[in-house]
Amino acid sequence: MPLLEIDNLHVCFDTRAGTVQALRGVSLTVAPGETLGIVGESGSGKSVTAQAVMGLIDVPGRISDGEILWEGKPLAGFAVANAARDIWGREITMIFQNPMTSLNPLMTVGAQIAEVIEVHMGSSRRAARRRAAELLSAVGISGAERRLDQYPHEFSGGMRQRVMIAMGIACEPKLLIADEPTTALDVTIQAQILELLAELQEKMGLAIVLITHDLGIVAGLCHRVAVMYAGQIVETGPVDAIFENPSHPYTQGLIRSTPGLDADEERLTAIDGAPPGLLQPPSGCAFLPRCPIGDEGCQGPQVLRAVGAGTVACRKAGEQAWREAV
Amino acid sequence: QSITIAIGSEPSTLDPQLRDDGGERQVNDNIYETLMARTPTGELVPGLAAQPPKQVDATTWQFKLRDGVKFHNGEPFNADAVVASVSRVIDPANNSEQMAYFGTIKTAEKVDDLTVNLVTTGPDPILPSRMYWMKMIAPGYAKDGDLAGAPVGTGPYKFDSWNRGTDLKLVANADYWGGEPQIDDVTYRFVTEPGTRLSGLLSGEFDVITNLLPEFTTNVPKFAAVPGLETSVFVLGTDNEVTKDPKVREALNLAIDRKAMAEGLFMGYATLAKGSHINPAAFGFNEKLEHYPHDIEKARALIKEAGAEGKPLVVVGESGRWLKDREQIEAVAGYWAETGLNVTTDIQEFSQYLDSLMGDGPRPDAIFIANSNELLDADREMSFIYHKDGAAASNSDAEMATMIEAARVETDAAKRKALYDDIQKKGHDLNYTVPLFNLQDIYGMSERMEWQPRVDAKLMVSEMKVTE
Amino acid sequence: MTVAPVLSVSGLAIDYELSSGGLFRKRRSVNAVSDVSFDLAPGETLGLVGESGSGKTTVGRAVLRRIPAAQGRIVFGGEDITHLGGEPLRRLRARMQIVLQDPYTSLNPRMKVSSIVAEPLIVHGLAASAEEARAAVAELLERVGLPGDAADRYPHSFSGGQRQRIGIARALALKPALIVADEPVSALDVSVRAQVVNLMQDLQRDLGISYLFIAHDLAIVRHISHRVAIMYAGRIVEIAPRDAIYQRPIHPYTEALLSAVPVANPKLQRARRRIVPPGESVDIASPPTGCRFHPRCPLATDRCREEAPQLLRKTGDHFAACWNRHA
Amino acid sequence: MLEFILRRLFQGVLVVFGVTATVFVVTRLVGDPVALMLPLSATEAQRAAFAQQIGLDQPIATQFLRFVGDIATLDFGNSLWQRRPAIEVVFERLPNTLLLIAAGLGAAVMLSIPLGAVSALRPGGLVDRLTMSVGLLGLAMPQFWLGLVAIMIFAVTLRWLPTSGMGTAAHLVLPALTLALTPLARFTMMVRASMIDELNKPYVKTARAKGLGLTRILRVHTLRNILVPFLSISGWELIATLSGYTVVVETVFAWPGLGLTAVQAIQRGDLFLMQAIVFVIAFLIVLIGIALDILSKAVDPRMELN
Amino acid sequence: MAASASAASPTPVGTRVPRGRISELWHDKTAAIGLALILLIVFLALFAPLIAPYDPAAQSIMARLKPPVWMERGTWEHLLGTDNLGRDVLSRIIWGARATLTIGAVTCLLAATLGTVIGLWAGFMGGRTDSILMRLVDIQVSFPGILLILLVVAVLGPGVWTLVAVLSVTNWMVYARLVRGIVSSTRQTPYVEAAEVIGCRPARVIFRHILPNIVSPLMTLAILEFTNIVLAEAAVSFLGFGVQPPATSWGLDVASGRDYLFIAWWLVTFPGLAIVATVLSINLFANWLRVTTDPEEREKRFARAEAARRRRGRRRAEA
Ligand SMILES: Nc1ncnc2c1ncn2[C@@H]1O[C@H](COP(=O)(O)OP(=O)(O)OP(=O)(O)O)[C@@H](O)[C@H]1O
Ligand SMILES: Nc1ncnc2c1ncn2[C@@H]1O[C@H](COP(=O)(O)OP(=O)(O)OP(=O)(O)O)[C@@H](O)[C@H]1O
Ligand SMILES: [Mg+2]
Ligand SMILES: [Mg+2]
Repeated sequence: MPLLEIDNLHVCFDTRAGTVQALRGVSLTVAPGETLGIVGESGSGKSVTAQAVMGLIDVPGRISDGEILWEGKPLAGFAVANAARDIWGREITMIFQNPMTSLNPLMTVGAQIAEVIEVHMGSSRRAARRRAAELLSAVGISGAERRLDQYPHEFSGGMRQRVMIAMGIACEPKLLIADEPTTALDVTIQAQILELLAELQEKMGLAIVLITHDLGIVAGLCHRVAVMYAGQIVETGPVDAIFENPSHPYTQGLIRSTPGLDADEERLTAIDGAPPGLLQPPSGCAFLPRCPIGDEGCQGPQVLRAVGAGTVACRKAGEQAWREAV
Repeated sequence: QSITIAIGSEPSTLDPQLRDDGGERQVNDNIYETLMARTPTGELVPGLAAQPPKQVDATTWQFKLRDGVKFHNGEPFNADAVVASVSRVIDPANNSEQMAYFGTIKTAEKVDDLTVNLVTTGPDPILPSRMYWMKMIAPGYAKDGDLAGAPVGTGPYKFDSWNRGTDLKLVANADYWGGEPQIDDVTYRFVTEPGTRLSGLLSGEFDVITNLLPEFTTNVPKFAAVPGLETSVFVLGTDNEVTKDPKVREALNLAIDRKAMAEGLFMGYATLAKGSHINPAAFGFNEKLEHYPHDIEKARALIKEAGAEGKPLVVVGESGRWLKDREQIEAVAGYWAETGLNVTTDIQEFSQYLDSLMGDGPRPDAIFIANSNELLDADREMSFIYHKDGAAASNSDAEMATMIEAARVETDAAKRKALYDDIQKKGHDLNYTVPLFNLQDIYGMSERMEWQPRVDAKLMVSEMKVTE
Repeated sequence: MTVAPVLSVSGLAIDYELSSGGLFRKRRSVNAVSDVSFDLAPGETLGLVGESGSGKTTVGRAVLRRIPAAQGRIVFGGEDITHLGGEPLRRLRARMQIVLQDPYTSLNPRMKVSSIVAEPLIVHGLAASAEEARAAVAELLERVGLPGDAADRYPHSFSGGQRQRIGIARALALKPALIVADEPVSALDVSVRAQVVNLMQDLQRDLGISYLFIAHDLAIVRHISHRVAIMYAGRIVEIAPRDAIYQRPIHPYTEALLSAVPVANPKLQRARRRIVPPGESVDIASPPTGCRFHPRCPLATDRCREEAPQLLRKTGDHFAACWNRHA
Repeated sequence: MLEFILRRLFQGVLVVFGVTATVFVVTRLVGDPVALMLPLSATEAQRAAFAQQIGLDQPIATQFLRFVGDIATLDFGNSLWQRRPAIEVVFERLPNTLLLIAAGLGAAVMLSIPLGAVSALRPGGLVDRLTMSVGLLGLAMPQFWLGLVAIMIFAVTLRWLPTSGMGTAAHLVLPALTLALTPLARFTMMVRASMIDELNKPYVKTARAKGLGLTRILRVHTLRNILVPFLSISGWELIATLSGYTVVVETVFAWPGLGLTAVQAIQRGDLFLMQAIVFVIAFLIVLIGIALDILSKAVDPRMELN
Repeated sequence: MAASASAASPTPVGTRVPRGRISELWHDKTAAIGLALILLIVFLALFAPLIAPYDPAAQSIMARLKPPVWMERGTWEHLLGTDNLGRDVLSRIIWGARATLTIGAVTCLLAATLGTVIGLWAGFMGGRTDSILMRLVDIQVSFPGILLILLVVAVLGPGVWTLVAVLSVTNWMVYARLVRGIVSSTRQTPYVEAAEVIGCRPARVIFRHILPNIVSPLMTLAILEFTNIVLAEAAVSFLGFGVQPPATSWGLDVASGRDYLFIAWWLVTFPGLAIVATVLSINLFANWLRVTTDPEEREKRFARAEAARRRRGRRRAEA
């Protein structure tokens, strides 16, 4: 049984300008112990998906349709919010993009870590503190005892992200969702954090959902990849398959427009145009206006279907003619 | 029993001899006594003096003192106390504000233990009245006690406590020579605003409040009105462009409907002033004069006759100092405007107003004042307003000045009275002033209070009773 | 004989005042950049890379004379502009321009695109008004690949990539010899990023503009630059032609940096040996003595701790500042 | 820390100096001190003596130095009205004012935090709309008017509370509540607004992702973050109260504090007393400012003290 | 639960065209009422001589203390009754609006001008000038406001123009702070940097790029400050140190009605209500304005309304 199962999730945001359809039928599964990478354009709904899982969608947003199952039991919705609270923070945890603002600036780092242990494990204050110190060491912060009583502003960005991770693994969760955990960090620090995540996963056997822009990160860390575009998943598959043999034209374009450190292309391949607005998303393939191979036939709804080792939402995927055209 | 009295202002000090301060008097009148006193209706009677003083010669008055009177601290009241009291007030070093009342006293001499001679600088027929104003202090306590903070007198009430800003408490003097008063203790509260005093009375916090507005007589549980010491009057500038014409001045007096004003503004709690600003209770008041009639037609005619139509007349006044001052000023200005004069009112800020009233600058055409006479003797008000050198006078009538000076040293009471009658007649006929009302003092009281207020506006707690 | 450089910077140092020093406080300042030297040839792109806070923006702003240099010389087009001010500086602005990182805040939201693009022409007296500059604006917009109706719209109705094009059009208006591009694509999506990079390359080819191209992204820098300079904690630690840097890095920091960049190829990426330098970047307010990288450097010796290495020619055009590595 | 306090004290000195200079300019240069400070009935000799006493014959600079010197030694001269050192009167009345403020602002603070927090939880809800309406009214109602209406209702009609004066705890109720309403409204709105803002901050997302309940988030996380802006706004209200609201409220309720004394001093032309009041209040304001800054620093470790 | 989630049908994909400001205002009832009241008060103030049934100073001893028309002794001649001098309360309130608005407007204008100039100066010069000017602001902000006003009034004598002058001099700081804050933060924004790099002269930078950002917050601030001035004027006049009779002012009317509180509640009530109405309506409108000129706030407000609507819907569904 998958750990997490998202089925046909729809999320809307009611704004003055109209209803933003941020997620339009997202389905995903995460197996125990696996690392799933979610990539996609800015605004494609990666964060919203993660927030929906964590029960963090609130006004003006709402889950308008779909289900989220945790170990087979429903997770989304108002009525279960209280019951789910013991899952959130304990079995599923999340770390956020900006470590600068994601910690409470007025609480000591120790208190913030200990809090989650106290709440979920019912530990005494003293035990929680001891555990917090252990966790800090575990995420590679030296002088943990002293560091416990410092405030977030006394930490650098990388260290704060480590604190977030410490908080995330405090209750030995089954799933850690990391929403762009390294975007705000320098490359060398990013490498440190990613290494830490990989190490923790190995040690604790936890599943990770890694949300990122950076295909390189996905390539190095993930087992499976889901590609999102305009509130939908357009392709999923094992990481090697996706990179070597992308089936969706968007995935294709994405990989091609990312320059490497050694390839010597004269020009970058750009995907022309811009993603559609989500106020009135097209009913058919959202990528159609930018698609090099799309035609009138693509104006109907696209569904994910199995192609090779993964799934793709493109009616032309797998067609021989298409391969040659691109 | 205890009662609470709300008074308008807090004493700035409790020293009875230095300040001219209403709040101080309202409290100290119960603690201290004077050689002469007045009955509630204003008649001058002996107080700490055993009998009315005798005039020994033109400048010497002899007082016999009451025997067996003791100060609250046990000191005996005797000639030494009187000498000490008088000397202290008139000592220039003390710079007492009360010197306005005692300027004529030269010295006090002890004759024997219970007899004192007061010597004046010149003949002073008013001296007995003046001694109604001078509180007697204990000589020993004056030296080493706290006169300003914890007074000691001979009166029916003893000082108990004073929370500055909040309240002040007196308790009955069981050993009072006149017998222990009925009310055991009295608390004074200092409430500036008449509205607040009234609300305190209505809510049952206060038993007596001062200066009740006439409108409220129907709202309070009980009230008492008594003709007061104040007379409202306009002083006319007899040397000014427009008002130097007696016809104009007469017109100004005739234009006013005093009856309507008394009814409308004071709900009847004001007596129409009879031809002058002298208080009816004062010695020297001319009962033969009548108040000016209301005759707007004649007033208009007089203005026309004087050729003053459309001429400017500036009415100067202040606001908030006296009962319904602004109301009176504006109402009168309204009447005057009907005569055809071009009337403007100038309500001034108080210090500026005082300057207009008593300063050296040009005299206003008409200036409002509510004059009060604590000594209840005509001399003070005449010197103040009728005498050409008087602080608030607006005329240059030398003859009148001579008459006033003559009266001031006339020790024969009948002759003095006749002189004052003449002066008032003259002032009336020449329309030097526009007298309006003798204002009544109205006190609000709680249901249980029994009290007839005095014409001299003293709040004598010993005269009050509580029915329970 | 090489052509004369458009821009030549030597020994540049820049201080920031930390507190403006109230009435009675002493001023404190931090040395953000020191001893920076480089040349930029006409039509050349110099990539400037380094971690956050290493002083890239500071150098760019100093070159544009937006902040005063504490030391050093900046020569632009053969003229020493280090201490230029007032009207001459303003006139100089016509020849060096900037493209900024954030396409959302670098355009005045209250001005129409036509006014934004025409503004340089107006302030330099080349046009009296936006109307007069219309033709020029239309040409510029076409040049950067924006639709013709763009001129009459406001910036908010454009996507990020389009906005960046507007910014570039504005920079192009005066036909500058040099454009300082401060992370022009960092805020853009991967798929859009390529569009802008391509545009910039096209413009360089057609107009012979020199770029000082500041970026975090080593892959992009590699793609667009002819030469690359690596900065660390306010200093250039290595500067060399592109291929030299990427294939034969000399400085240990460059090495680490390159190895830390994830590569979008799963097999390759998993196989790569990574040298991740421990610890965090230095705080330039209290820099370490000697070589600023020494606390994180695997090769650090006592000498590194005491003496700051100079940027020295190691081979050919390859300069690096390290005591321990030689070619 | 010490440096900060010193610097802050220095700024305080500047404030007091500024007030001194203003008062000096106003009383000595704009107005004629002799005419202002002596009663009209004062004789020429008294005037001359007074002019000499305050050194009017000397050059302005010397006068100013003397003025500053007097103030530094708390010598404000004798109150003309009370005939005793003005500073004595001020110190006598000050505790009354402080009592009133403590009661009024204390009530405002205590009530505003729960009210604001509850409103913020359900913006647009019933409680919120109620609080907001009352808050807007509170901001619109002049205190003198509110006080009068309160007297009319609670003291006279219902006879629950005394109308004026000071004494028992009951005397305190109406003036304190009147004083409290405006700050209460302002505090509540501020708590509500910053609570709403704060609840949208990323760290709250983190807290929710940790599985914390809403009440715990409010109590443990956001409340502390609101405290800093709350401190600074309550500082402003305290200053406004000290130097403004109390004047009005004390006048309405005949509360024997500094505010009422100030009004009486002006009515009696007692400029010496007025000066003393202004300086003591200015001094208090400076102290309050420093105290608040230190407090904010204690709450918020990030604060740069300057 | 899952049922309830799916029962909430997906919102129709409709486009809501951004409505015009006016209709938007119309939909926010409280703000609309606020604006209507403001307009009414301004109208009354402007045309006081034409609208007021009587001269506000005209007294009639015989018609004193008449209650409002709906009371037992009330007459149609004096809709809101008369005061202790028989002056028409309604007329006085109408004229009082004139005094209040004039004082408020003049003071705000003076203070805002002074503050803006100083704020611009500090913000644009930066550095030492900035820190000295802002220190000055800090110092003056810590002055004991009303007390100092009273002191000045005691020296100069009370009066409208003294009050206006003193209030202006004690209120410019907020504007200076605001303007300076916006100027110095706007100066940091990339588009201003871009403008400078292009070679814009300082004047152009200020007027073209910086100043437009100031107008709307400055307006909002001035409107809010206006209420503070109204309240301050009322308070000072109430204490007797502001507007002097025979001129009128609401604060003054409350003060003079105070003595008659128990027999003529209307004397205190109506001018007081006039103050409340003025301040309240301005606050309502300014609140709306503040939100409306700030897109982010606008979005938040929309979200809050949406949340409340949804809660109500849920409650209704449960019921
Ligand atoms: N609070 C909100 N109000 C309105 N729209 C929102 C809100 N939050 C998200 N959205 C919309 O939902 C869509 C998806 O947003 P999301 O944050 O999931 O994107 P993302 O893929 O995480 O992008 P990024 O890479 O920039 O983080 C976007 O179009 C965004 O505009
Ligand atoms: N105005 C300033 N005042 C004080 N210090 C500054 C200022 N601007 C920058 N600094 C400091 O100077 C150093 C260099 O900053 P700079 O902005 O040049 O870095 P950068 O390399 O552009 O970084 P990033 O990649 O984050 O843009 C940093 O440590 C920064 O903190
Ligand atoms: Mg995101
Ligand atoms: Mg930068």
